[in-house]
Amino acid sequence: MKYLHDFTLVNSERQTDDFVVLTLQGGAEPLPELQPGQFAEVRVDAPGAYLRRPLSIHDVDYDKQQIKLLVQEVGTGTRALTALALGSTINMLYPLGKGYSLPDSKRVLLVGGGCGVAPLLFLGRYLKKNGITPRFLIGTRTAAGLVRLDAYRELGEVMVTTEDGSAGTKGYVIHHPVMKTETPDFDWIYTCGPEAMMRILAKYANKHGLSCQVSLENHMACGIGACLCCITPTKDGHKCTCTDGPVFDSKYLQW
Amino acid sequence: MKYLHDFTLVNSERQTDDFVVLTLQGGAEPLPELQPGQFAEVRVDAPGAYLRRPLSIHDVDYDKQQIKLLVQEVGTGTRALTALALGSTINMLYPLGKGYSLPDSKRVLLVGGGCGVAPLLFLGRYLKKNGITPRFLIGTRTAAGLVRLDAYRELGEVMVTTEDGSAGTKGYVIHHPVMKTETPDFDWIYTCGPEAMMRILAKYANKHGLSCQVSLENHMACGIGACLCCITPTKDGHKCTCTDGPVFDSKYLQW
Amino acid sequence: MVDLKVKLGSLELQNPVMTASGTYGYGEEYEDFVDINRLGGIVVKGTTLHPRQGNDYPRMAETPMGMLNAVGLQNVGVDRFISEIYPRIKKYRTNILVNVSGSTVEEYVETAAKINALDHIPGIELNISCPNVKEGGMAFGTSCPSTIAVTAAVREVYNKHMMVKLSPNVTNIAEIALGVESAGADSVSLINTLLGMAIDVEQRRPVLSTITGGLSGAAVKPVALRMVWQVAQAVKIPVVGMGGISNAEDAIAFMLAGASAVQIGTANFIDPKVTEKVIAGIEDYLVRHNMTSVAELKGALQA
Amino acid sequence: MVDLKVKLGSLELQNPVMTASGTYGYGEEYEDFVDINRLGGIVVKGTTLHPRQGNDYPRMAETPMGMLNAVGLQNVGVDRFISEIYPRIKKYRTNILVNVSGSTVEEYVETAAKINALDHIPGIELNISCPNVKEGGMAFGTSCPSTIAVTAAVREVYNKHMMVKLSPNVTNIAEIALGVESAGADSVSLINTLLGMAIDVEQRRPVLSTITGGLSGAAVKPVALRMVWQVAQAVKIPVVGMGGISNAEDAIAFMLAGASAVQIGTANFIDPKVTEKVIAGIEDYLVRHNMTSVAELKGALQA
Ligand SMILES: Cc1cc2nc3c(=O)[nH]c(=O)nc-3n(C[C@H](O)[C@H](O)[C@H](O)COP(=O)(O)OP(=O)(O)OC[C@H]3O[C@@H](n4cnc5c(N)ncnc54)[C@H](O)[C@@H]3O)c2cc1C
Ligand SMILES: Cc1cc2nc3c(=O)[nH]c(=O)nc-3n(C[C@H](O)[C@H](O)[C@H](O)COP(=O)(O)OP(=O)(O)OC[C@H]3O[C@@H](n4cnc5c(N)ncnc54)[C@H](O)[C@@H]3O)c2cc1C
Ligand SMILES: Cc1cc2nc3c(=O)[nH]c(=O)nc-3n(C[C@H](O)[C@H](O)[C@H](O)COP(=O)(O)O)c2cc1C
Ligand SMILES: Cc1cc2nc3c(=O)[nH]c(=O)nc-3n(C[C@H](O)[C@H](O)[C@H](O)COP(=O)(O)O)c2cc1C
Ligand code: FES
Ligand code: FES
Repeated sequence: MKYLHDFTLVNSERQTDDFVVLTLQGGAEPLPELQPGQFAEVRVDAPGAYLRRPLSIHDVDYDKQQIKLLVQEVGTGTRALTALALGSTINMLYPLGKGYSLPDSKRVLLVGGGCGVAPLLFLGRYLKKNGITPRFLIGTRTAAGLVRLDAYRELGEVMVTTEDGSAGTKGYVIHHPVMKTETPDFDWIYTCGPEAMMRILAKYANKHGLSCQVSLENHMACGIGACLCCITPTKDGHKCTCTDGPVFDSKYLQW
Repeated sequence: MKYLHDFTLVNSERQTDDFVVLTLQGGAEPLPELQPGQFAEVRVDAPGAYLRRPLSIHDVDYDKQQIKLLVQEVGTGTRALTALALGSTINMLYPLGKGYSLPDSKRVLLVGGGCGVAPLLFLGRYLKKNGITPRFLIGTRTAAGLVRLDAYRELGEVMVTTEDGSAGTKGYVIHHPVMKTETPDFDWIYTCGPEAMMRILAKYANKHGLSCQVSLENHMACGIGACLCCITPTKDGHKCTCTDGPVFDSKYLQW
Repeated sequence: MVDLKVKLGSLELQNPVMTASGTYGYGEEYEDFVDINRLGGIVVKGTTLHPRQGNDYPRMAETPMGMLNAVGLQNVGVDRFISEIYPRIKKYRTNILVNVSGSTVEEYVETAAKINALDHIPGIELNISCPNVKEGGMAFGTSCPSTIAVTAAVREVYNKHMMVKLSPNVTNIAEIALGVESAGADSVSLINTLLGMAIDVEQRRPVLSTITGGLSGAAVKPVALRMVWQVAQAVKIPVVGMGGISNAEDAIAFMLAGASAVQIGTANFIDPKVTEKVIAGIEDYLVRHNMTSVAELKGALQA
Repeated sequence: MVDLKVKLGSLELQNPVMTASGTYGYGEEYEDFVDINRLGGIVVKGTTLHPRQGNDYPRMAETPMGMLNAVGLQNVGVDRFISEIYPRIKKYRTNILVNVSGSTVEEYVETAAKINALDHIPGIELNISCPNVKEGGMAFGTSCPSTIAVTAAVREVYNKHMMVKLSPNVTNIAEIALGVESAGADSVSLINTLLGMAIDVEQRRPVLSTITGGLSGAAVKPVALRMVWQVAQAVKIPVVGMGGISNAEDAIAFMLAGASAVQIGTANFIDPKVTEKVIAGIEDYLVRHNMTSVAELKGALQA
């Protein structure tokens, strides 16, 4: 069941130059159950943002009926969202898509880049609740781009790479020592981030016989499988990222 | 000289169900001299308000570098303006158009209806400064629609008509006793409001040999005489309301 | 009580609000938001004789108050529509129209003939105007003789309501409407998408895999309204208006311009409940204007 | 330093940013905001042989991210342009083009011939596509033979730069562009406004006195870009792109699609300084992308 609900912006916390965490308060009805990796189509009331904007569920507090979004400012819509005054109403169509599934191993690595770190917090929390300790590998350009590390650390180990070496290992995530051992000490990769990064991870997973779940960020219009705009080529032909994904097993994709 | 200036919204005071007074603070440069009846083209940053919105100068404080606008909420743009948070930036293209001119008599009547009362406050102040005591006749549907009467009363007598009789004389402005004497005790009419009202006043003025200056509210795109969208038929053919008006001598119009 | 019922030839609509092909899936996608049975009708995805994978990704670009799409008729083909989808959706107590497309006249005819056999499908919408399919759609919709040929050929095999959907990418849309009317169309619907383009200037590449795509949404409304007005003045068959309709006011404008009913497309993406709001808004308007039937709106423009 | 200079045949533009006819008056209206001498050029109001009062009020309707106009070529006529306006504006050190309109071929020819004599007017823009004039404009721009006839006839009497402005309200704009190229045009500019309509549903009346009017502004950009791309691929003469350009990114998109220069219209109403911002933005872009000349943008789309 999908919902169209008004939320109230109760907190808006800038993390970095371009990342902001929004805390959205639900209304009378309790929140539906949300899966990590699922997203919401968020209505933005600004000129130049005609369609809704897909944003991952970053964190959930069922008791308080709050959902958190981690928004990277990249254009009109995201900038309008982070500029909203507290108390503003935000309409969300949610929960959408298929999220990450539980692993058949306890040895997991969650790899995020850019705004792709957003769903990994909720995923980490979910794994932890299911008795699996998540380990995070987060890649950014510089140390200044690292977002909410403390929140991730509460759940498990956090490893970092930066392109300029200003924090953690210098380079991309694939250059981190954890990826360099001959036999990786993890069996599942969960990833969200730039497609180039995810493709490299998928290849890595293939090579080492690991499972790899990737979350795609295709451009969407409806978010509910009605328009067929967001497709990705899979072993079974074109599939909708918004309903068959956004999370796919990398082997299922034509990568 | 026309300017394109950013102002800061420093006060937003709701007067009635649909009227709000906005106080806009200018920046470093002093305000240019403004004529009563002149207007600004105000940029509205909201979906559904693509073009600027013309709004009359309602009041000016040169010392504080403040301009007041009296906004009636009638649609997307005006509603977006009155919903703005204090501190918001409002860009104005101003001062535009030809305003009201000084009378050749001290006996004047300023007649306003709807948002047409807006320029009459600034006009009243201007007349007063020039040694002429303005008298106001304001028509609304009900008493609840009367806006800022105190401010007008500071400048001169205020007469009122309401369609339902809930304040002042029952009926339209033309039904007020001041309009019913055989020889009116005023020589100039300044008016702004619904065209139907202004046409009746123009006819009345003609009949009694009075001067009548009307301010038109034609739909505008540019506000500076470039697009020729806002024309009104005059004795000299089509004239732009935004540059040849908005204030016209009623005799000049093809009414 | 106002009467919202509309008749389009043999079609009886409980209200004039339908959904536009390609934007509403098979209706099921919106079940969480809208009671499908309360719609005037739904036009399902463009359906072709053979399954189609459609175009490559990216297929979508946002534009000022609009969007471009390059879906390119991805669909399971008429046979799987009949065997898999039809059994699921025939339960809807509303008019389900199938939007039929093809690359050749024969494909249109064969597809229509198969749909003719479906009891719960009271009509088809012939899509002779899709700008996203190289081989056929576009060419059919913009040249009058071929439009007439398709319409006439399908008429031979299809004996329920045949709505023909017109392309706006033409010099004279009224002329084409007259053509399809003479070829046996029971109604015309318009507009399909305007051909447009978007460029990613940083990458110096077209945004869409197909370079050009179909523009829809609020931005196209003025053009759509003009065309509906022109066509409604030209033809005698009912006109179904669409293009950017986002609220009741927009829908009423199309009916005043001469449309008997409307379709809502892109606006569903922005507000999945928009159709119900439009129905309620039309009802309000009629009450406010002392009208007793939505039929009074049709062509009631004082021009 | 990047080179912003553009050559359109005999016209030398210091940068590719011009202003569109009917939106920039005679340039003077914007003097308080922009140094006119820094523009690539200005195209002044549509000018006809005889003075015209234009259409009745209302002439304007706002639409989603766009506007409809029904000005209808109000202008003082070519003689008063020459005697009153030309002496005032000839001081501008930029390319002043006169947009020429007419109801008959003869009117176009006579008007162009008179302008040919003006030293400080290096070119005309033949408006064969204005949708707001019943008698002629529209018919000319949408039918190829008449378009060619006007172009060829004006070519006979006009020996400076002759730009021909195309109507978007056609099935195949590239075909018309080829026609005017063969008839002697030095460049083509596009798009003029799309024919649209707006209705006041409360009053049940068209908003515009002329019922239909010309759509411009951001909303039309995807259609304009597509047409510029189609035309640029078809003709050899330079293409001047316009339609909804609101910022440097938009202008660059038109050049990537094949335009040598651009015109900005409606966006001037929203931001009278937009032209200067677009010029600065193009310069920034070229620097950022390690380009040395704006000419490198032309048609640099990786399609
Ligand atoms: C399932 C899903 C989950 C997402 N989760 C998050 C999240 O949790 N946090 C977050 O910050 N972002 C997330 N995104 C990306 C986010 O949707 C886009 O950044 C956003 O829509 C851009 O809107 P805008 O108006 O700010 O940018 P625009 O002005 O529209 O565009 C700016 C740039 O962003 C690109 N862009 C626009 N839309 C998308 C899109 N849907 N996907 C990718 N790039 C796009 C444009 O091509 C352009 O280059 C997610 C996307 C998807 C599909
Ligand atoms: C010179 C001038 C001075 C004005 N001064 C004031 C003022 O001081 N205070 C004030 O509240 N209003 C004033 N107006 C009217 C004001 O410009 C319009 O009410 C406003 O533009 C409507 O914008 P909107 O987006 O709220 O309405 P929209 O959603 O655009 O339209 C709502 C309704 O208002 C009508 N409308 C839209 N634009 C105009 C317009 N320019 N003139 C008249 N009706 C319009 C529409 O036709 C529609 O019926 C003035 C207009 C002019 C031309
Ligand atoms: C994503 C998308 C897919 C579409 N697919 C089809 C289609 O398969 N067949 C068709 O006739 N029209 C199709 N259309 C066009 C719509 O049915 C409609 O004619 C157009 O979008 C204008 O209406 P709107 O502005 O309300 O969306 C599609 C439109 C969109 C946005
Ligand atoms: C108010 C207005 C008046 C116009 N008058 C003319 C004209 O006289 N001649 C002409 O060729 N085009 C005219 N146009 C069309 C513009 O020059 C331009 O082609 C069109 O507006 C698209 O560009 P834009 O979206 O940047 O405005 C006019 C446009 C507007 C908005
Ligand atoms: S976004 Fe519409 S189908 Fe996925
Ligand atoms: S609004 Fe453009 S000329 Fe008056």
